[in-house]
Amino acid sequence: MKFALLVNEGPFTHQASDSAYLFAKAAIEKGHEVPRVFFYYDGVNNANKLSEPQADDRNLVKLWGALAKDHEVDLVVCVAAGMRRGIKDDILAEGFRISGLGQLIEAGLGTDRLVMFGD
Amino acid sequence: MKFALLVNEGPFTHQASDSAYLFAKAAIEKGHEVPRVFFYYDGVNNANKLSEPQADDRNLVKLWGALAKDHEVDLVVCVAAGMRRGIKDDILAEGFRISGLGQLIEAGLGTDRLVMFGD
Amino acid sequence: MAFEFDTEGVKKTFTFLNRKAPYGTIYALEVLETVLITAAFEQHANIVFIDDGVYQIKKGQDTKAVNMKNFLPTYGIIEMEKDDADEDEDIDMVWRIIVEKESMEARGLTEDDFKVGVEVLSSAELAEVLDQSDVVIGG
Amino acid sequence: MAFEFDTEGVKKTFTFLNRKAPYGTIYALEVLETVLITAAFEQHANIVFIDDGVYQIKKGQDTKAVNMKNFLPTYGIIEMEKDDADEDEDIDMVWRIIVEKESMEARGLTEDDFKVGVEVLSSAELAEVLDQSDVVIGG
Amino acid sequence: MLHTVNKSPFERNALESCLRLAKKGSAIILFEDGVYGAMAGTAKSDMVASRTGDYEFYVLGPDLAARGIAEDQIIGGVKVVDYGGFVDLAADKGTVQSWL
Amino acid sequence: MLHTVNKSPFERNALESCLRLAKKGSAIILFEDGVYGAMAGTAKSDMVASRTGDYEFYVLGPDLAARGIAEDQIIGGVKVVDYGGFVDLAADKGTVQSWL
Repeated sequence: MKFALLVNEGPFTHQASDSAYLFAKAAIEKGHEVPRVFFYYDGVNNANKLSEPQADDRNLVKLWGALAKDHEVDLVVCVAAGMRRGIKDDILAEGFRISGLGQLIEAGLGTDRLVMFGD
Repeated sequence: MKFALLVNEGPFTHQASDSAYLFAKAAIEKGHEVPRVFFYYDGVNNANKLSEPQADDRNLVKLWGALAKDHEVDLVVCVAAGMRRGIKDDILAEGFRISGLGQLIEAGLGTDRLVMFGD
Repeated sequence: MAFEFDTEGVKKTFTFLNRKAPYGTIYALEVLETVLITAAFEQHANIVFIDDGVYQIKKGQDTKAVNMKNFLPTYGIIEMEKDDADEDEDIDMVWRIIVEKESMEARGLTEDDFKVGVEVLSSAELAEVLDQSDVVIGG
Repeated sequence: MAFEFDTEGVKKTFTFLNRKAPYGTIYALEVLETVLITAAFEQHANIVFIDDGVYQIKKGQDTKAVNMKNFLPTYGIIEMEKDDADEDEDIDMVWRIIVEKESMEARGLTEDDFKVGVEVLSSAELAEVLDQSDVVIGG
Repeated sequence: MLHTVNKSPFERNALESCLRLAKKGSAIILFEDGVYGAMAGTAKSDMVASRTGDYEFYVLGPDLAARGIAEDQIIGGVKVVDYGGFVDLAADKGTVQSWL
Repeated sequence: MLHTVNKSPFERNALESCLRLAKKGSAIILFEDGVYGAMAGTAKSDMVASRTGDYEFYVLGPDLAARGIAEDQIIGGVKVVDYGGFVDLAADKGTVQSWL
């Protein structure tokens, strides 16, 4: 089955990004596909490559990037939400790309389930 | 009277930064001082100089910077909260500086009121 | 790795669930941006207002003194999209703008308080609509 | 423009009001970091747990499967700071760790459920403590 | 003290907790989404209306206007202030406690 | 359908709204701070306990463990699942609706 995910919050302040990541990982381990994760609202902050958590903490920016690389997950940051919040190519982490909201609707159309994580 | 402000949320998603800014402006107009605004939690995102809202929308990053310049407001971004969230010198907007949490306690001690804005 | 989905001829019902008050958070505005995109894909849409979301379409919003963008005019655009879809037989797209009666009444509002024309449904009726959605997006 | 405050000899009572559950949001952790800094300034502190904040100090937290940092050990450090302040006559600093009885009971918890020793106060008693604070920080 | 509440009483428990823990005689200002707590004729109006004898209630006018709430829809005894009035309250009432 | 609730029923109205608007027979999973809604013996336990005949309730084990809630503190009739179980529910129950 194909799952698309929508992530509405940045890392750390809310658990949303953690939950979405662990859901995606579990789905892939079960043999499902996660062709796209769309980052909207404060979710765009997941793509900030400057993020540097303490050594004993998880680094969600890198975890998402690795998942994308290993399992061909398309990580899309909403351009309008990102512009407002200062998430642009200058600081975009590896594995992410910036595109329009149409990519969210397209993911809703092209997958079996859209699952949303946020506050 | 001296007011210190604590801002816990970034611009746009929550109204906290708007409210804090308008409170600071009103306080200064009334003849009070606002020697320091401390940005903690997701509030560190107020210092992202890449933020580029639509033309008809307010730009809080610049509004804070202008307030700092015109009225000697010390805008302090928490270093630990900023590191986690990728707010570092590379993208620090004019008027802000990065420092430790001690600056929040110091502001609590050195002013008459600490007023907190957040989610 | 711009992934290509095969969405040719796919038709789904999107439900946009608005549960949050306007201005305190940006969810109202950013959900609206998503709704408008859905029109470009010619998809069915339920734009649903429940809980504090019913306040989003209250008439008379004036945001000058809070220095924020007024979201209200955008709902007018959504109503126009809906009307276009209703009237143009070439557009295979059904849009519904729905308010939950229980949420509305708890907040002391009536249909006359809203900026746009809405269908008022009971919780039980709305539960059926939600249950028949293919994709639910909200904030 | 690193502003210099004159804080020499200033002594205030800081109240840290914890109202949010742990892990769903980071507030619990980042408030803790603030509490620890307060010790360095040798200030009075009330560390107060009300509403879902009482869950922050519930024993037995194991965060391995959610891949997050366990906040609980940090409360042990705070208890140590408090004990130091209580025992060392040279430190002019009073720290109190307080749980609101009504919040605790509504959540089916008792004092034994907590990782750290706490004072359990009624709403009315806690209202007095809050009212005598100079600075309230919380999340 | 001045207590600030910025959350809708329909969505969150901030106002409820404030009214349980603010000492009688305190001032309470409702702002941002908190202003819905000051509206008359809602299922939550009684939370504030029943306590006007215990507290001084204020509501921020700019947040009412943004949300399309007219001043005649406000619970009796709740005073409307602007940002300057908010600052005055913070200056006059002592420590400020935010119910976030 | 699968409904997801990630908020504490003490703090927010998400669970209440879900229980008002989810069609009978739906599955509901409580996760993140939503897991507090699955605890027995609290002032909010009845919200779920009284509806186990109307819905299939699930709760995410890793979120229970993080918060120090033992499985024997869970309301009877609520099933504990891991992330894999969450994925299975999302796959099996149809459209997923998140009550954020």
